[in-house]
Amino acid sequence: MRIVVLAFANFREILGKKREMEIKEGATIGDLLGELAAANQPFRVAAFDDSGALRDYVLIMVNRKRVSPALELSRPLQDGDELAIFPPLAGG
Amino acid sequence: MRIVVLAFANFREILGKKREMEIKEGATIGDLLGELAAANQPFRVAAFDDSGALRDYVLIMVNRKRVSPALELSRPLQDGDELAIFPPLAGG
Amino acid sequence: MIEITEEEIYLPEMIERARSKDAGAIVTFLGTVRDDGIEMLEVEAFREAALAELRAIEKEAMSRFSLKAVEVAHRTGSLAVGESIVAIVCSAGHRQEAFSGCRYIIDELKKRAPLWKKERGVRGERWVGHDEPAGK
Amino acid sequence: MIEITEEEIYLPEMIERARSKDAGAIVTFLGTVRDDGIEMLEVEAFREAALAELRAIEKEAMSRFSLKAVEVAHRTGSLAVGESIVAIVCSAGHRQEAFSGCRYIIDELKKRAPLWKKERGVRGERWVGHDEPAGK
Repeated sequence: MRIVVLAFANFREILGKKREMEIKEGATIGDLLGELAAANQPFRVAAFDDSGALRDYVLIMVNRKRVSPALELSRPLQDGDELAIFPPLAGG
Repeated sequence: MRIVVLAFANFREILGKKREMEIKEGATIGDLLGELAAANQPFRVAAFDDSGALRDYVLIMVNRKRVSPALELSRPLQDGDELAIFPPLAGG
Repeated sequence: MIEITEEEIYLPEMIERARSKDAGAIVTFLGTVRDDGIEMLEVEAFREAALAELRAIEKEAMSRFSLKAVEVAHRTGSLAVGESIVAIVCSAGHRQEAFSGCRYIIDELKKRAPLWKKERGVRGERWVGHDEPAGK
Repeated sequence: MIEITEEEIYLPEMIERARSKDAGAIVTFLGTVRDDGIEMLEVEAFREAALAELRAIEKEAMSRFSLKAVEVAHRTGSLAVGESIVAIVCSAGHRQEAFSGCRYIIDELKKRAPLWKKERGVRGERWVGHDEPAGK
Protein backbone atom coordinates (compact mmCIF):
# COMPACT_ATOMS: atom_id res chain seq x y z
CA MET A 1 0.00 0.00 0.00
CA ARG A 2 1.01 3.59 -0.53
CA ILE A 3 1.63 6.13 2.24
CA VAL A 4 2.37 9.82 1.72
CA VAL A 5 5.09 10.95 4.14
CA LEU A 6 5.43 14.66 4.94
CA ALA A 7 8.26 16.09 7.03
CA PHE A 8 8.69 19.54 8.53
CA ALA A 9 11.40 21.70 10.08
CA ASN A 10 14.56 19.72 10.91
CA PHE A 11 12.91 16.50 9.68
CA ARG A 12 12.18 18.15 6.33
CA GLU A 13 15.87 19.02 6.09
CA ILE A 14 16.73 15.33 6.57
CA LEU A 15 13.91 13.58 4.71
CA GLY A 16 12.69 16.12 2.18
CA LYS A 17 9.25 17.68 2.34
CA LYS A 18 7.16 14.94 0.78
CA ARG A 19 7.61 11.40 -0.45
CA GLU A 20 5.39 8.45 -1.30
CA MET A 21 6.33 5.10 0.20
CA GLU A 22 5.20 1.61 -0.72
CA ILE A 23 4.92 -0.54 2.37
CA LYS A 24 3.49 -4.00 2.94
CA GLU A 25 -0.17 -4.48 3.76
CA GLY A 26 -0.86 -4.19 7.52
CA ALA A 27 2.33 -2.24 8.28
CA THR A 28 2.12 -0.06 11.39
CA ILE A 29 3.23 3.52 12.11
CA GLY A 30 6.26 2.02 13.88
CA ASP A 31 7.07 -0.16 10.84
CA LEU A 32 7.06 2.89 8.57
CA LEU A 33 9.32 4.90 10.88
CA GLY A 34 11.62 1.88 11.10
CA GLU A 35 11.88 1.68 7.32
CA LEU A 36 12.69 5.37 7.10
CA ALA A 37 15.38 4.96 9.79
CA ALA A 38 16.91 1.94 8.09
CA ALA A 39 17.20 3.84 4.81
CA ASN A 40 18.39 7.13 6.26
CA GLN A 41 21.11 7.26 8.93
CA PRO A 42 20.65 10.98 9.83
CA PHE A 43 16.92 10.37 10.36
CA ARG A 44 17.66 7.33 12.55
CA VAL A 45 20.00 9.38 14.75
CA ALA A 46 17.64 12.35 14.91
CA ALA A 47 14.49 10.36 15.62
CA PHE A 48 15.63 7.40 17.73
CA ASP A 49 17.76 7.18 20.86
CA ASP A 50 20.55 4.61 21.42
CA SER A 51 18.10 2.04 22.78
CA GLY A 52 16.00 2.33 19.60
CA ALA A 53 13.13 4.23 21.25
CA LEU A 54 11.53 7.15 19.44
CA ARG A 55 12.76 10.45 20.93
CA ASP A 56 10.19 12.57 22.77
CA TYR A 57 10.45 15.49 20.39
CA VAL A 58 9.34 13.45 17.38
CA LEU A 59 5.70 14.30 16.75
CA ILE A 60 3.47 12.39 14.35
CA MET A 61 0.19 13.15 12.60
CA VAL A 62 -1.77 10.63 10.55
CA ASN A 63 -4.32 12.23 8.25
CA ARG A 64 -3.77 15.56 10.12
CA LYS A 65 -4.64 14.12 13.52
CA ARG A 66 -1.93 13.84 16.18
CA VAL A 67 -1.10 10.32 17.23
CA SER A 68 0.59 9.40 20.49
CA PRO A 69 3.89 7.72 19.64
CA ALA A 70 3.84 6.07 23.09
CA LEU A 71 0.52 4.35 22.44
CA GLU A 72 -0.02 4.18 18.72
CA LEU A 73 3.21 3.03 17.08
CA SER A 74 1.59 -0.37 16.67
CA ARG A 75 -1.44 1.09 14.87
CA PRO A 76 -1.76 -0.27 11.32
CA LEU A 77 -1.74 2.26 8.47
CA GLN A 78 -4.26 2.23 5.63
CA ASP A 79 -3.59 2.61 1.93
CA GLY A 80 -3.55 6.35 1.09
CA ASP A 81 -2.80 7.55 4.63
CA GLU A 82 -0.78 10.73 5.04
CA LEU A 83 1.81 10.57 7.80
CA ALA A 84 3.55 13.75 8.94
CA ILE A 85 6.73 13.90 11.04
CA PHE A 86 7.82 17.07 12.84
CA PRO A 87 9.48 18.46 15.98
CA PRO A 88 7.70 20.43 18.75
CA LEU A 89 5.63 23.36 17.50
CA ALA A 90 6.99 26.89 17.59
CA GLY A 91 4.70 29.25 15.73
CA GLY A 92 3.71 32.79 16.58
CA MET B 1 -8.36 86.94 45.71
CA ARG B 2 -8.98 85.42 42.30
CA ILE B 3 -9.79 81.78 41.63
CA VAL B 4 -10.15 80.18 38.20
CA VAL B 5 -13.11 77.77 38.18
CA LEU B 6 -13.29 75.07 35.51
CA ALA B 7 -16.27 72.77 35.06
CA PHE B 8 -16.66 69.65 32.96
CA ALA B 9 -19.40 67.38 31.64
CA ASN B 10 -22.79 68.06 33.26
CA PHE B 11 -21.23 70.72 35.49
CA ARG B 12 -19.90 72.53 32.41
CA GLU B 13 -23.43 72.52 31.02
CA ILE B 14 -24.63 74.23 34.20
CA LEU B 15 -21.71 76.53 35.04
CA GLY B 16 -19.94 77.12 31.75
CA LYS B 17 -16.46 75.83 31.04
CA LYS B 18 -14.37 78.50 32.76
CA ARG B 19 -14.92 81.53 34.95
CA GLU B 20 -12.80 83.70 37.23
CA MET B 21 -14.22 84.40 40.67
CA GLU B 22 -13.23 87.01 43.23
CA ILE B 23 -13.56 85.64 46.75
CA LYS B 24 -12.49 86.98 50.10
CA GLU B 25 -9.02 86.25 51.45
CA GLY B 26 -8.89 82.97 53.39
CA ALA B 27 -11.99 81.49 51.74
CA THR B 28 -12.07 77.69 51.66
CA ILE B 29 -13.01 75.20 48.96
CA GLY B 30 -16.36 74.81 50.71
CA ASP B 31 -16.89 78.60 50.74
CA LEU B 32 -16.32 78.79 47.00
CA LEU B 33 -18.73 75.92 46.27
CA GLY B 34 -21.26 77.61 48.54
CA GLU B 35 -20.98 80.87 46.61
CA LEU B 36 -21.47 79.05 43.33
CA ALA B 37 -24.54 77.28 44.73
CA ALA B 38 -26.02 80.49 46.09
CA ALA B 39 -25.73 82.15 42.70
CA ASN B 40 -26.85 79.19 40.60
CA GLN B 41 -29.89 77.13 41.53
CA PRO B 42 -29.30 74.29 39.02
CA PHE B 43 -25.77 73.91 40.36
CA ARG B 44 -27.02 73.82 43.95
CA VAL B 45 -29.50 71.06 43.11
CA ALA B 46 -26.96 69.11 41.07
CA ALA B 47 -24.11 69.37 43.59
CA PHE B 48 -25.76 69.34 47.02
CA ASP B 49 -28.34 67.05 48.57
CA ASP B 50 -31.34 68.22 50.59
CA SER B 51 -29.32 68.35 53.80
CA GLY B 52 -26.79 70.68 52.14
CA ALA B 53 -24.04 68.02 51.92
CA LEU B 54 -21.98 67.76 48.73
CA ARG B 55 -23.16 64.80 46.63
CA ASP B 56 -20.74 61.88 46.25
CA TYR B 57 -20.45 62.24 42.51
CA VAL B 58 -19.05 65.79 42.71
CA LEU B 59 -15.31 65.53 42.18
CA ILE B 60 -12.89 68.40 42.79
CA MET B 61 -9.34 69.16 41.68
CA VAL B 62 -7.32 72.10 42.92
CA ASN B 63 -4.36 72.92 40.71
CA ARG B 64 -4.91 69.59 38.91
CA LYS B 65 -4.65 67.49 42.08
CA ARG B 66 -7.72 65.64 43.35
CA VAL B 67 -8.96 66.81 46.73
CA SER B 68 -11.16 64.79 49.03
CA PRO B 69 -14.43 66.68 49.48
CA ALA B 70 -15.02 64.72 52.71
CA LEU B 71 -11.77 65.95 54.27
CA GLU B 72 -10.70 69.08 52.45
CA LEU B 73 -13.74 71.36 52.03
CA SER B 74 -12.32 73.47 54.87
CA ARG B 75 -8.97 73.90 53.13
CA PRO B 76 -8.24 77.57 52.33
CA LEU B 77 -7.67 78.50 48.70
CA GLN B 78 -4.77 80.66 47.54
CA ASP B 79 -4.87 83.58 45.12
CA GLY B 80 -4.51 82.20 41.58
CA ASP B 81 -5.66 78.66 42.41
CA GLU B 82 -7.46 76.71 39.71
CA LEU B 83 -10.44 74.70 40.97
CA ALA B 84 -12.08 72.12 38.69
CA ILE B 85 -15.52 70.56 39.27
CA PHE B 86 -16.62 67.40 37.48
CA PRO B 87 -18.60 64.15 37.79
CA PRO B 88 -17.12 60.62 37.93
CA LEU B 89 -14.67 59.87 35.14
CA ALA B 90 -15.73 57.92 32.06
CA GLY B 91 -13.00 57.95 29.45
CA GLY B 92 -11.87 55.20 27.09
CA MET C 1 3.53 59.53 22.17
CA ILE C 2 0.57 60.52 24.32
CA GLU C 3 -2.13 62.64 22.76
CA ILE C 4 -5.64 63.91 23.26
CA THR C 5 -6.96 64.92 19.90
CA GLU C 6 -10.01 66.17 18.03
CA GLU C 7 -8.71 64.43 14.92
CA GLU C 8 -9.49 60.88 13.90
CA ILE C 9 -7.10 58.39 15.51
CA TYR C 10 -4.77 56.78 12.99
CA LEU C 11 -3.72 53.50 14.59
CA PRO C 12 -1.32 52.15 11.92
CA GLU C 13 1.13 54.99 12.53
CA MET C 14 1.03 54.37 16.26
CA ILE C 15 1.82 50.68 15.73
CA GLU C 16 4.72 51.52 13.41
CA ARG C 17 6.17 53.89 16.05
CA ALA C 18 5.96 51.10 18.66
CA ARG C 19 7.67 48.51 16.45
CA SER C 20 11.36 47.99 17.32
CA LYS C 21 14.18 45.50 17.00
CA ASP C 22 14.08 44.58 20.67
CA ALA C 23 10.29 44.08 20.76
CA GLY C 24 8.78 40.67 20.03
CA ALA C 25 5.19 41.57 20.86
CA ILE C 26 2.94 44.55 20.20
CA VAL C 27 -0.50 44.60 21.82
CA THR C 28 -3.09 47.17 20.80
CA PHE C 29 -6.36 48.16 22.43
CA LEU C 30 -8.88 50.10 20.41
CA GLY C 31 -12.05 51.36 22.09
CA THR C 32 -14.84 52.09 19.62
CA VAL C 33 -18.32 53.57 19.83
CA ARG C 34 -20.71 50.66 20.31
CA ASP C 35 -24.25 50.95 19.05
CA ASP C 36 -26.41 50.70 22.15
CA GLY C 37 -29.13 52.85 20.62
CA ILE C 38 -26.57 55.65 20.30
CA GLU C 39 -26.42 58.11 17.43
CA MET C 40 -23.43 60.16 18.56
CA LEU C 41 -20.97 60.11 21.41
CA GLU C 42 -19.56 63.39 22.73
CA VAL C 43 -16.17 63.05 24.42
CA GLU C 44 -14.90 65.81 26.69
CA ALA C 45 -11.49 66.12 28.38
CA PHE C 46 -9.87 68.21 31.08
CA ARG C 47 -7.03 68.25 28.62
CA GLU C 48 -3.99 69.36 30.66
CA ALA C 49 -4.91 67.20 33.66
CA ALA C 50 -5.70 64.20 31.44
CA LEU C 51 -2.36 64.48 29.62
CA ALA C 52 -0.50 64.62 32.95
CA GLU C 53 -2.41 61.58 34.23
CA LEU C 54 -1.79 59.63 31.01
CA ARG C 55 1.93 60.42 31.22
CA ALA C 56 1.98 59.15 34.81
CA ILE C 57 0.15 55.95 33.79
CA GLU C 58 2.54 55.46 30.86
CA LYS C 59 5.55 55.77 33.18
CA GLU C 60 4.10 53.24 35.64
CA ALA C 61 3.32 50.77 32.85
CA MET C 62 6.76 51.15 31.23
CA SER C 63 8.56 50.26 34.45
CA ARG C 64 6.13 47.62 35.80
CA PHE C 65 5.92 45.64 32.58
CA SER C 66 9.31 46.44 31.01
CA LEU C 67 7.64 47.93 27.97
CA LYS C 68 9.75 49.11 25.04
CA ALA C 69 7.24 51.69 23.80
CA VAL C 70 3.82 53.07 24.68
CA GLU C 71 1.45 55.03 22.44
CA VAL C 72 -1.84 56.48 23.66
CA ALA C 73 -4.34 58.58 21.71
CA HIS C 74 -7.71 59.66 23.12
CA ARG C 75 -10.25 61.34 20.91
CA THR C 76 -12.47 64.24 21.96
CA GLY C 77 -15.47 65.79 20.25
CA SER C 78 -18.38 64.18 18.38
CA LEU C 79 -17.96 60.55 17.38
CA ALA C 80 -20.21 58.32 15.29
CA VAL C 81 -20.93 54.63 15.92
CA GLY C 82 -17.88 52.50 15.02
CA GLU C 83 -15.35 55.33 15.37
CA SER C 84 -12.30 54.97 17.63
CA ILE C 85 -12.48 56.67 21.05
CA VAL C 86 -9.11 55.55 22.36
CA ALA C 87 -6.11 53.62 21.06
CA ILE C 88 -3.30 52.17 23.19
CA VAL C 89 -0.25 50.39 21.79
CA CYS C 90 2.36 48.63 23.95
CA SER C 91 5.45 46.86 22.71
CA ALA C 92 7.58 44.55 24.84
CA GLY C 93 10.09 41.74 24.54
CA HIS C 94 7.43 39.12 25.22
CA ARG C 95 3.68 38.89 24.90
CA GLN C 96 2.82 38.57 28.61
CA GLU C 97 4.32 42.00 29.27
CA ALA C 98 2.71 43.62 26.24
CA PHE C 99 -0.75 42.25 27.14
CA SER C 100 -0.42 43.20 30.83
CA GLY C 101 0.88 46.67 30.02
CA CYS C 102 -1.91 47.42 27.56
CA ARG C 103 -4.54 46.13 29.95
CA TYR C 104 -3.06 48.19 32.79
CA ILE C 105 -3.09 51.39 30.77
CA ILE C 106 -6.72 51.14 29.64
CA ASP C 107 -7.90 50.12 33.13
CA GLU C 108 -6.05 53.03 34.78
CA LEU C 109 -7.08 55.49 32.08
CA LYS C 110 -10.72 54.68 32.75
CA LYS C 111 -10.24 55.09 36.51
CA ARG C 112 -7.93 58.10 36.60
CA ALA C 113 -7.97 60.28 33.47
CA PRO C 114 -10.40 63.22 33.59
CA LEU C 115 -12.45 62.37 30.51
CA TRP C 116 -16.21 62.10 30.06
CA LYS C 117 -18.62 60.73 27.51
CA LYS C 118 -22.13 61.81 26.70
CA GLU C 119 -24.36 59.51 24.68
CA ARG C 120 -26.87 61.08 22.31
CA GLY C 121 -29.37 58.59 21.06
CA VAL C 122 -32.88 57.35 20.68
CA ARG C 123 -33.48 57.53 24.44
CA GLY C 124 -32.21 61.12 24.68
CA GLU C 125 -28.91 62.24 26.16
CA ARG C 126 -26.95 61.00 29.15
CA TRP C 127 -23.52 61.40 30.65
CA VAL C 128 -21.92 57.96 30.96
CA GLY C 129 -20.89 56.52 34.29
CA HIS C 130 -23.03 58.28 36.86
CA ASP C 131 -26.70 58.82 37.59
CA GLU C 132 -28.11 62.07 36.38
CA PRO C 133 -28.15 64.71 39.09
CA ALA C 134 -31.61 65.46 40.36
CA GLY C 135 -31.51 68.96 38.91
CA LYS C 136 -31.15 67.87 35.30
CA MET D 1 -10.47 35.67 8.07
CA ILE D 2 -7.79 33.10 8.86
CA GLU D 3 -4.74 32.98 6.65
CA ILE D 4 -1.24 31.59 6.39
CA THR D 5 0.62 33.69 3.91
CA GLU D 6 4.01 34.30 2.31
CA GLU D 7 3.03 37.96 1.86
CA GLU D 8 3.70 40.72 4.38
CA ILE D 9 0.90 40.96 6.96
CA TYR D 10 -1.17 44.12 6.56
CA LEU D 11 -2.69 44.71 9.99
CA PRO D 12 -4.76 47.86 9.30
CA GLU D 13 -7.06 45.96 6.92
CA MET D 14 -7.54 43.21 9.49
CA ILE D 15 -8.54 45.77 12.12
CA GLU D 16 -11.00 47.43 9.74
CA ARG D 17 -12.61 44.05 9.02
CA ALA D 18 -13.01 43.45 12.77
CA ARG D 19 -14.59 46.85 13.45
CA SER D 20 -18.37 46.71 13.82
CA LYS D 21 -21.30 48.58 15.31
CA ASP D 22 -21.80 46.06 18.09
CA ALA D 23 -18.11 45.96 19.10
CA GLY D 24 -16.80 48.36 21.72
CA ALA D 25 -13.30 46.88 21.97
CA ILE D 26 -10.77 45.59 19.46
CA VAL D 27 -7.60 43.95 20.80
CA THR D 28 -4.70 43.15 18.52
CA PHE D 29 -1.64 41.00 19.05
CA LEU D 30 1.29 41.40 16.70
CA GLY D 31 4.27 39.06 17.05
CA THR D 32 7.43 40.50 15.51
CA VAL D 33 10.97 39.21 14.89
CA ARG D 34 13.04 40.26 17.91
CA ASP D 35 16.73 40.87 17.48
CA ASP D 36 18.41 38.29 19.72
CA GLY D 37 21.47 38.15 17.47
CA ILE D 38 19.21 37.04 14.64
CA GLU D 39 19.65 38.03 11.01
CA MET D 40 16.69 36.20 9.53
CA LEU D 41 13.85 34.05 10.76
CA GLU D 42 12.52 31.25 8.58
CA VAL D 43 8.91 30.31 9.26
CA GLU D 44 7.54 27.00 8.05
CA ALA D 45 3.96 25.68 8.19
CA PHE D 46 2.15 22.41 7.71
CA ARG D 47 -0.30 24.65 5.93
CA GLU D 48 -3.50 22.58 5.67
CA ALA D 49 -3.20 21.23 9.23
CA ALA D 50 -2.35 24.68 10.63
CA LEU D 51 -5.34 26.28 8.91
CA ALA D 52 -7.64 23.59 10.32
CA GLU D 53 -6.20 24.08 13.82
CA LEU D 54 -6.51 27.87 13.59
CA ARG D 55 -10.13 27.55 12.49
CA ALA D 56 -10.80 25.31 15.50
CA ILE D 57 -9.11 27.78 17.85
CA GLU D 58 -11.08 30.68 16.31
CA LYS D 59 -14.34 28.80 16.87
CA GLU D 60 -13.47 28.07 20.51
CA ALA D 61 -12.50 31.71 21.15
CA MET D 62 -15.62 33.10 19.46
CA SER D 63 -17.92 31.09 21.70
CA ARG D 64 -15.93 31.24 24.96
CA PHE D 65 -15.43 35.00 24.87
CA SER D 66 -18.49 36.11 22.86
CA LEU D 67 -16.27 37.64 20.22
CA LYS D 68 -17.82 39.57 17.33
CA ALA D 69 -14.97 38.97 14.89
CA VAL D 70 -11.61 37.21 14.73
CA GLU D 71 -8.80 37.79 12.24
CA VAL D 72 -5.62 35.71 12.19
CA ALA D 73 -2.71 35.95 9.76
CA HIS D 74 0.49 33.91 10.13
CA ARG D 75 3.44 34.63 7.91
CA THR D 76 5.70 31.96 6.40
CA GLY D 77 9.05 32.29 4.62
CA SER D 78 12.06 34.50 5.36
CA LEU D 79 11.50 37.39 7.76
CA ALA D 80 13.86 40.19 8.79
CA VAL D 81 14.18 41.66 12.28
CA GLY D 82 11.15 43.83 13.11
CA GLU D 83 8.82 42.15 10.61
CA SER D 84 5.46 40.71 11.68
CA ILE D 85 5.26 36.94 12.18
CA VAL D 86 1.67 36.74 13.32
CA ALA D 87 -1.26 39.11 13.76
CA ILE D 88 -4.45 38.38 15.70
CA VAL D 89 -7.39 40.77 15.97
CA CYS D 90 -10.41 40.17 18.22
CA SER D 91 -13.42 42.43 18.56
CA ALA D 92 -16.01 42.13 21.32
CA GLY D 93 -18.66 44.13 23.11
CA HIS D 94 -16.33 44.83 26.03
CA ARG D 95 -12.61 44.93 26.60
CA GLN D 96 -12.32 41.98 29.00
CA GLU D 97 -13.64 39.63 26.31
CA ALA D 98 -11.48 41.10 23.56
CA PHE D 99 -8.30 40.86 25.68
CA SER D 100 -9.09 37.31 26.86
CA GLY D 101 -9.99 36.16 23.36
CA CYS D 102 -6.82 37.55 21.81
CA ARG D 103 -4.67 36.07 24.57
CA TYR D 104 -6.39 32.70 24.18
CA ILE D 105 -5.82 32.58 20.44
CA ILE D 106 -2.09 33.37 20.55
CA ASP D 107 -1.51 30.97 23.47
CA GLU D 108 -3.36 28.13 21.72
CA LEU D 109 -1.75 28.92 18.35
CA LYS D 110 1.67 28.52 19.93
CA LYS D 111 0.69 25.23 21.55
CA ARG D 112 -1.37 23.65 18.79
CA ALA D 113 -0.71 25.02 15.29
CA PRO D 114 1.89 23.09 13.27
CA LEU D 115 4.30 25.95 12.59
CA TRP D 116 8.05 26.19 13.11
CA LYS D 117 10.70 28.86 13.22
CA LYS D 118 14.38 28.64 12.39
CA GLU D 119 16.68 31.44 13.51
CA ARG D 120 19.61 32.32 11.29
CA GLY D 121 22.09 34.55 13.03
CA VAL D 122 25.53 35.29 14.34
CA ARG D 123 25.58 32.04 16.32
CA GLY D 124 24.56 29.94 13.30
CA GLU D 125 21.18 28.33 12.73
CA ARG D 126 18.72 26.71 15.08
CA TRP D 127 15.14 25.51 15.09
CA VAL D 128 13.26 27.29 17.87
CA GLY D 129 11.65 25.44 20.73
CA HIS D 130 13.54 22.16 21.00
CA ASP D 131 17.09 20.99 21.45
CA GLU D 132 18.89 20.06 18.29
CA PRO D 133 18.77 16.35 17.60
CA ALA D 134 22.08 14.63 18.21
CA GLY D 135 22.50 13.91 14.50
CA LYS D 136 22.54 17.57 13.41
